[in-house]
Amino acid sequence: MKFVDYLTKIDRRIIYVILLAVVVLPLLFPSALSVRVMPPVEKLFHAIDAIPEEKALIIDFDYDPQTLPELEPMGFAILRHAFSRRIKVLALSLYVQPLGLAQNALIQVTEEFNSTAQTNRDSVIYGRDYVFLGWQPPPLIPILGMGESIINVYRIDYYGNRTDTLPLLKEIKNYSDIALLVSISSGDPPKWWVEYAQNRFGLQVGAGVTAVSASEFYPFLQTGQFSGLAIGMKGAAEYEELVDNQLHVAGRRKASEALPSLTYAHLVMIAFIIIGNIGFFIKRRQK
Amino acid sequence: MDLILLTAIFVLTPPAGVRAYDTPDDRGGSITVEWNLSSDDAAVERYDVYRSDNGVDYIKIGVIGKGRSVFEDETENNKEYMYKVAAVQDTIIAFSEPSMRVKSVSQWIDRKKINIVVAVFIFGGIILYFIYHARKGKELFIRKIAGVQAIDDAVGRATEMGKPILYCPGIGYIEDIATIASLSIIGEVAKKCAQYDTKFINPHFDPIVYTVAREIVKESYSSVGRPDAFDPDSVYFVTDSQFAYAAAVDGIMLREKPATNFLIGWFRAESLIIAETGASTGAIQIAGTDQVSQLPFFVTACDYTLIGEELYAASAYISKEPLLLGAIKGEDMGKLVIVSILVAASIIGLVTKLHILDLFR
Amino acid sequence: MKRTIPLVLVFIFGLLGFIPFIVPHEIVQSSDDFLRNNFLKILAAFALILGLGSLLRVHIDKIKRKGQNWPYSWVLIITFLVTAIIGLFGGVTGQGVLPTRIGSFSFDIWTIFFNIEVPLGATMFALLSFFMASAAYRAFRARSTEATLLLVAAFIVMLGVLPLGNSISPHLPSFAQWIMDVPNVAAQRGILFGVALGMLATALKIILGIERSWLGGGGE
Amino acid sequence: MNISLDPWVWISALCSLAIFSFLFRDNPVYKLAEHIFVGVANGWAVTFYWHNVLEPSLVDPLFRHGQLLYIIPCIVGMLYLTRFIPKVSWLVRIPIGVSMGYAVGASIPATAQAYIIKQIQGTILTPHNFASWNAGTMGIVWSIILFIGVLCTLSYFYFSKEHKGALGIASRIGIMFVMIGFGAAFGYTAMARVSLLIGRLQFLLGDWLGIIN
Repeated sequence: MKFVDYLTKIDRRIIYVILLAVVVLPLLFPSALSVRVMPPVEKLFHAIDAIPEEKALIIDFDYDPQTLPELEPMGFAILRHAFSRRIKVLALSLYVQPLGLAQNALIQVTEEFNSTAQTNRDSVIYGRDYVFLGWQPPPLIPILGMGESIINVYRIDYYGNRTDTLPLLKEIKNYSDIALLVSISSGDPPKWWVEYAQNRFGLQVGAGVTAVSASEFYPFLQTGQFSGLAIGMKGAAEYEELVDNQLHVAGRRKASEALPSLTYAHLVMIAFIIIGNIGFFIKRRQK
Repeated sequence: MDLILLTAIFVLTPPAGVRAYDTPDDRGGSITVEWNLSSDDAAVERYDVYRSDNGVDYIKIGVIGKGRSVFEDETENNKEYMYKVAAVQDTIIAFSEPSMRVKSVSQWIDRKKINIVVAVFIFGGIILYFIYHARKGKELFIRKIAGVQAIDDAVGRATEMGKPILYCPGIGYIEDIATIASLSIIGEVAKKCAQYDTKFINPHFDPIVYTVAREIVKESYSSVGRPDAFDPDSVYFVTDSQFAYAAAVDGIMLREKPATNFLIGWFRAESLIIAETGASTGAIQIAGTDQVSQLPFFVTACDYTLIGEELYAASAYISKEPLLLGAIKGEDMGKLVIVSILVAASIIGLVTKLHILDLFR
Repeated sequence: MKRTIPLVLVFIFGLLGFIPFIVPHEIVQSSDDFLRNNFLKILAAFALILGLGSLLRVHIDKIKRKGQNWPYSWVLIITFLVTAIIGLFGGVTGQGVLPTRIGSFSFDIWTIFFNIEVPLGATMFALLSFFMASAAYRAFRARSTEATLLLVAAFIVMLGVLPLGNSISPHLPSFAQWIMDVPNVAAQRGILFGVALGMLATALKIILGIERSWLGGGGE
Repeated sequence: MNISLDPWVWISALCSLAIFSFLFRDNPVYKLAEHIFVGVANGWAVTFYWHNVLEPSLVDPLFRHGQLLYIIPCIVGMLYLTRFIPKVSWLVRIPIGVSMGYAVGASIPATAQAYIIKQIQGTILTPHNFASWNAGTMGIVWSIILFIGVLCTLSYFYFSKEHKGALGIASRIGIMFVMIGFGAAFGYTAMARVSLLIGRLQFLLGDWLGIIN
């Protein structure tokens, strides 16, 4: 039974090389893969699309470097969606590390729009079309405080301007002027927005979460506490597909480009589990 | 204030029954205006809402699409207002009769939230009732958790084979409930190691948890009458970096070759690295955590896994600590209440036409 | 005295946190907002400094005691000081007092964050996919009926989630979505009820002074 | 293959490779990178402690505008720092008691509503919930499976009675539901971990080496 011994003794490094190859090759030779959009992401897209003109969208950027590849594409896609629909955006973070990634998303997407905008009207201007509120710890302060007044919580914004001087914050005063809040986060923030802001002020909440905590969030989608749910890199790719097809907004679709690699990696992972178990059962029957 | 031109309308009938009232259950600053749709609603483009402080000068404050008959106006508290609603079609405006005088007021109780406060008192009351009894020393029954038996068997196995036992408490801090539960299980395992003179290895991630664990293990050895057998180096602090800790624990597994690994406490992504190496050395592995995201790996990689609350119940069963027992019993009764609510509400929801769901807003 | 004052405070502020939920009155709501925006926010700022202080103290002690890997503690402290100075004096966008540009090479706080912290953090977790692959082969066994059910559900989700699943059969993604919508919600909700009751129990024990382990945290 | 000339992209790439070296074994380069990570992360955090929090909320109102009311939170906040003075370190319990008390007090109704009451509402068998699946008559079947699944999962985590008889059967079914839920979590976690690797490779092969577009 020499084959069985070989089967159960594959060296760790060989497994690493196989995984690396399976992920790198599709990146080198990209192939278009159609993305089928599932209901949870569709709900999120329509929730944002239905934002009336006089109300704003809050985006809570709460992803950090550790969850960047899954959630940053979502941030880009949702910003592209909002700006192309002329929806007013307030950006904030409940933690300090995600601030840098929120700034990166805002800079790049506004750059994409302003480089192609001809008139002042369809370019994206800070203070009029969007405001970056920054960070006010602990999380309970902004979550509850914005129910009464946004500028009382964020006296200055991320860049240090006084918020009572920004035109956008003269119209958007508190949650009654906010149609939807989307929390892009790797942990509990989406639940806090439901627990405190939705329970007390009726705020509508959408969530973009990492795949690790996906199954914990589904009960909140079923009860309607979440108005939509995008999960991991696949959810980001679905949202990119909707933004691309329905809004015809150009922009690099990082999540969609990764799907082929993701597919082959999953197949390899399943194969490893099966091989490992075959060896396990043969050895158990030998005993 | 420009005087609104009152033109007689023959074509459009104005909306009727305009009534305005203070929006209930709020901090004031809001008046709700309702009206019956104009009988020519199909022809109406929109409804304009007008407000006046003195009953003479009216200013337009809101625009509502046709087919809708409610508007919420932001107002100053304790100031009297009157409202009129006009049906509008192109240039034709049909004014309604003015509403009664009304002012917005702050309420002391939000009636929409009473069901939540009642729920807090019900569940809170049950839990406190059992904690109170537990602290008074009343005997509270908890079934023997299968995991506790698995712990005894695993220690026995290591003793027969004369190999050491590795106890990894995870990367939690002293305030994490899973870490506290793990500390009470460390005491139990240490007692058995003292009795059967089995080598006990306990690497730590957090300095505070380390100092508490050392006291517990030392006390376990002396409580079994073997204070001399306690080896102070068996409980030691490794590092406070997540992956370096995982690598260090893997090193111990490969060097010391323990027959049994306990992976009980608060874990994050590094749980995978530790459980994998343990499985590959062929050791019996007992895991336990309340981190739902790590449980799938423990279930497939370990021989027995204490899932979420089972970990709390196991530590309560072992330590017999009144606070823990009281909480577990209280939560059990809370689950019974939830089950009975679900059954009762479902029966009402299916059989009658009552809007039972509104009770659980 | 050392124990009663904190326990009385935790009870009073427990009530102050609970009451605004049920009492919408203007006086209660505006004083609740005032307490949060002007009092609790500043306490949190000092808590941050305490957290930072504890971190630096651990590493300074390690250097003094020449503990294990102490030279790396020097690296940590120096990197921290350099980054903090650039951030505090260079300003959030690099237009502060301290110049953050030499010729075309700019080193404002965001550029340092984006080009050092992001790659380090992102790669640390990218390692996990390698460990996941080797664990898949060496550790994930269908050793019991429960583990078998787990792996079967995992396979369906792993295939169903991807475009490949859709090409195998359009029913696969819908089946994977059904697994997430019905059985998964049932299991997560069952666990959630238990966790919620546990959170309620812990909260009540803390406010009513039954749970006192947090007091111990203060003493040296 | 146009390799990037931006020095920062090179620094970024070297940081990534330093962490990847952990794959072979824990080594000095990895330890160096990890400590730099903690140093930069805290340097970044301190920048915003000042610019976003301390300066606008405390220093500006208290010192520049002389609003003396802010002295009270300032004093209570400073009690946090007594943690490092052994003689009076019990004083740290005062600010902890205040902020933890408020947070715990606010969490009680929030937990009850979001995690108990609303979850009960979503599980009750009523025509409204049947329709919420918008799967036509199948909605009734899904609601019933969900209802049974919740009850059985709860019975598995019931500790006051031996798992025998009806309770035994219910808990067996319950653990089956839990395992399907864990299987779903496992599948998604596998996807999450691989996405992180793909993200890093998109940077190394794209922005750094310029091999991919």
